[in-house]
Amino acid sequence: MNEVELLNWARGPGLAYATVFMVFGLTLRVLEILSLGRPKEYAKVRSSGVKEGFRTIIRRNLPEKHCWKYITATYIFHVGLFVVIFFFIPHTQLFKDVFGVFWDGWPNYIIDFFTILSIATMMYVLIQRRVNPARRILSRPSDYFVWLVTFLPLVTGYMAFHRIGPDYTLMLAMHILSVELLMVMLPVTKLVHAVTFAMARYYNGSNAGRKGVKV
Amino acid sequence: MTEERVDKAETLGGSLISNGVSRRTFLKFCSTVASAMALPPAAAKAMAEKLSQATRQSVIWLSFQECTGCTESITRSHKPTLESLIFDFISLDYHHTLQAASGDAAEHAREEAQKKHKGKYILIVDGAIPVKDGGVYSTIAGITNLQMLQDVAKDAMAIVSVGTCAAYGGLPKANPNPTGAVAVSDIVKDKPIINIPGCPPIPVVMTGVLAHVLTFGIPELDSHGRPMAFFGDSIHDRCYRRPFYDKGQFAKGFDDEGARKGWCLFEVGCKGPTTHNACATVKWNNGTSFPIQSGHGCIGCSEPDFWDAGSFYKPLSTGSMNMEGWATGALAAGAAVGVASGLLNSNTKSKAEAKHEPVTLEDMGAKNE
Amino acid sequence: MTTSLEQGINTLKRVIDAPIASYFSSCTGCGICSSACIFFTETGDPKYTPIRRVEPMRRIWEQEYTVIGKLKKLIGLAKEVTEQDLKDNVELAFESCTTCGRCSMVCPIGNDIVYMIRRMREGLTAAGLAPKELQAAAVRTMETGSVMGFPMKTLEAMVKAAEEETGIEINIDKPDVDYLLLLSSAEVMQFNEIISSLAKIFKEAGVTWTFSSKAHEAGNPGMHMGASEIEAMMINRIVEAAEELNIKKVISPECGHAYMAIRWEGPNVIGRPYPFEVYHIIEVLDELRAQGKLHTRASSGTVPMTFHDPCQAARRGGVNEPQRNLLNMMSSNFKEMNDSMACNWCCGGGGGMNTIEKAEPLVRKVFHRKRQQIEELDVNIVVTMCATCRNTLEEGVEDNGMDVTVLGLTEVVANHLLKENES
Amino acid sequence: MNLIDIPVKAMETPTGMASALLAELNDHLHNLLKKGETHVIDLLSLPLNEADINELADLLGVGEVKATIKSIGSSSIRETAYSGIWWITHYGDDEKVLSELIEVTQVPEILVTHMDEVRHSAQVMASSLAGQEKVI
Repeated sequence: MNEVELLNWARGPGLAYATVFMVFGLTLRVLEILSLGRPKEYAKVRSSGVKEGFRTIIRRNLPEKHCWKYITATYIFHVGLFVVIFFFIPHTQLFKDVFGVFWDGWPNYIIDFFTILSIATMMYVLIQRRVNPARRILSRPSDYFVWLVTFLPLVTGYMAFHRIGPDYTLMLAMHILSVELLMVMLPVTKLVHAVTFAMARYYNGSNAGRKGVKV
Repeated sequence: MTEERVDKAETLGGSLISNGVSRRTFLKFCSTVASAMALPPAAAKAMAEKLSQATRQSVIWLSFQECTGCTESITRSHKPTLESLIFDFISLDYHHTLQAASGDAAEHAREEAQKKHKGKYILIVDGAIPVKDGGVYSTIAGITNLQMLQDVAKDAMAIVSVGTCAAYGGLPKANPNPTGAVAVSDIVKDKPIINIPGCPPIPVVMTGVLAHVLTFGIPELDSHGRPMAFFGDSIHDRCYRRPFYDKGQFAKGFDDEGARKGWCLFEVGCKGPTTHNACATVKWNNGTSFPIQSGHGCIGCSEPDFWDAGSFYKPLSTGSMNMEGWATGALAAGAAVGVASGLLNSNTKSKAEAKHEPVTLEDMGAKNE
Repeated sequence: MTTSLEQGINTLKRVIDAPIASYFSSCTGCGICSSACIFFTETGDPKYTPIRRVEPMRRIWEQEYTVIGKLKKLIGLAKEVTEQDLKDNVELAFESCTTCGRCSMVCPIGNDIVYMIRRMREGLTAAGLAPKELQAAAVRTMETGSVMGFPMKTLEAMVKAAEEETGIEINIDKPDVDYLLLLSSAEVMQFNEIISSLAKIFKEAGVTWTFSSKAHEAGNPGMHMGASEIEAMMINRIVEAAEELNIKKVISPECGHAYMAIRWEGPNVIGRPYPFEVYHIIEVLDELRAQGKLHTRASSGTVPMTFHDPCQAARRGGVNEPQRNLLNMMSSNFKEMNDSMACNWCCGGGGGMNTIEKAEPLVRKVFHRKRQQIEELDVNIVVTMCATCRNTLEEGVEDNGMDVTVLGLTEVVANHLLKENES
Repeated sequence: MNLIDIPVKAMETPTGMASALLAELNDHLHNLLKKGETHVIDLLSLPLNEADINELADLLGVGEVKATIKSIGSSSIRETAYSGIWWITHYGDDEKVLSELIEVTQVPEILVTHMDEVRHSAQVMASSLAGQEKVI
């Protein structure tokens, strides 16, 4: 299989399989969670907790102030990843194609900046996983695999865009394939937090909201 | 003296002069080719020198599953062009579209040339070769394309696959490929093959490569068998609209503000970034323009399987398949399995509930202590 | 005897719900929860990372409630939870955690970690692994009605003394009054001046109230232990008392975990809503203040004081404003601690920790954080509204030779009441 | 709107390549002088924009020789203001530029009559003279 066939496969069947697996897996994961139900609340609540639940989904986007020193790198990485995924113009085209919604992408130099930022912070985060005692004790082998799966699309994307490496077609194919690997891994690893974080935050915020606490 | 005159007449230099093609025209041709192939400028003189000393090269041109667009491309100008000079340098011994002979006489000419120039002739192929069902889907004079190719290729010095069909299978090979079309390189494995893809290829690319083969031999090729000189860069790399890409200025339709301002055509499906060809530099119709300059994105015609790479009008960064149905199906399947798994979960939970025994004061070990 | 490994694991299966599943799904192992936990910050030992405290539960969740986990189990990639796993977990779930819930505030993904630790304790208790001190406390509570074993007789004697001291009649088992007052063991044992304080305050405000001989304490070791059925028995005692006396408002004492049990967990463990409402005593006092029924003088106007928010009342219970309203009414020099209210650092003694003998050195060690917080404010008075916090703070202050007085907020309010001739 | 109206000028300003080329040409002039080495620069193979080419043409100026070749389109050969530097433009049959070269030489290769052609014309002339004799 040459690089052209690889790219065609990646853009065609590969993307379809990955999308199918991801959508299937995420739907399954979310339903699995929901199936376990939530105990009925008999205490006289101070609020229904619904508003607070949604509020927490948004509010937890900013960490508690004392946490900045632990989270800055990870935070920048997530912001970078978000910007790169959702505002690189070719990516906006993909979302337009898949979801039919379109928003304006950002100029390439901004995307470039965030890509480098994300790559750098990811490397730092990897080092932290070895160095930070709490993070280290929590780390499982899969964490390093997940790190790699997240790291590859950034690097291949950067290399493809800047014509670094063997050949643009091949790099683009590798980039798309690495994204597909990420998509496949999304529902089966802790990467699922990209979706379930909203549920976790909702439940936490909602439970606290019922008691009148802002979390 | 007589000897010498005979020799001179057989060399291209001699025969061209007698046909009214001046040495200056010759040199001009060579410097144009050298420039197009990015050869060092001094190579033009060497090329002219070599060409003039060469004898006319026997060429057999086989056309298989094709549209004659490649032949059209190389011969289309009704005025004599510099590119058409290549026909003065070669002896086109068989080309069933161009030759005057027909029927038995035509096939006889081919067999003659094969015999006479055994091991020395160049075989040019345009069109893909159907191999399904013994290759019955395309025959010439009762001979299948497959047989004819194998037969002619056997004694060829080199093969030039002209056009994407011959080079990579092209349109005939596109899904679902009913005739089982394949490229020349899928059949012939033991001869040097130069691919000059494009639908059609640029005339000067064809003449340039032939001139190179006649003078300096087979040029440097990329991993797809294409001459680096013409296919080394992508359209995108050499595109004059590239600065708009870098700045993120894109035409979003063919009639919008961006289109009028000549912005990058990535978003309307330009495949320039993954297409290797010389369109952006050599251009078409004697350097008049090329598709992107005319406001249409590159469709990637010089790449393998470009027909199967999705819509010409969807950006390169999008999938090439319509995934709405797939995604909906996956959602439904996920929901079904999710509900099933959820029921299992509920079952596990109710079982746990049923098995549960309350922790009572009697369980408090301290009491017993 | 029904507790067993099997029951423990069964209980963990039973208590895993959608929120817990979403928390486990989302955890990325970032370890930031450790930065919120005094047991990590003060010892630097990564084993105290909060999310690690529920690891056996995570495995059960994965193996029982996810398709991936079931597949892993099928091909032998998943380790089943063993008795040893649960035994090893006791240290993390009981002996080094106050269930203060500060970790739940910082988790970037939004996990309510302490919600899970509370359920983890339930599983360990069902496996018969609850610390013996908590088990003993549960037995005492059910037998005497008091966590520390003070029978109603002790309280009656104190009530009599308070009546004599204040000249105010104090009701026991009087129906149809406004409030049923519950106390905590610590108040009965150490801070019993609260009875006369409250008698004065309520008299002043014209509020009627009573004790119940059936349920005089709100302390609930069943909750600490995670023994829902025992917790429910203790709750039911109070519910029955309130119902019998036809009282619509029950006052939870200055005790964080009691408030959590009676106010928030109670209706859920008994499985029905209360026919009455529950208030923290400080909420009641603040309401009286708002109604203008609390006449105090600002004698401590210039004495700098700070407030320690008890985790179960403030962060987990939602009582954050009333204490500030009251303190600001009485003092013009109230200094907020860093990380106050819902983000307050734990005293280190709650969640049953200060009754567990093994945990004592750790409780002493982690007080360092609170000491630092108090010292940087340069105050001599620390007010709180939880008997356990008060206890821990007093011990910590003594331990560290700090020149600090620890006070209960109700007591402070009582001390600031205007004498009749002053009004 | 016609094709021609689509603005295609992405880069309008000179990039400074012209002066770089001048320095290179200076070296080649010295080589010609000292070693008799000639040199050709293919302008189309360099990343020059129109502005660069115009700038280079201005810098080199116009010399005293100008020749035109007519063969399948024309070719223009002119010496620049710097003797020994020649500017050669080959046009196709429809006036499109096929190649644009700068040659550092005494006489551009393309202007020199090839001996083969001299030989050919000598033959033609001889036979034409022979024909005349017959007629005369």
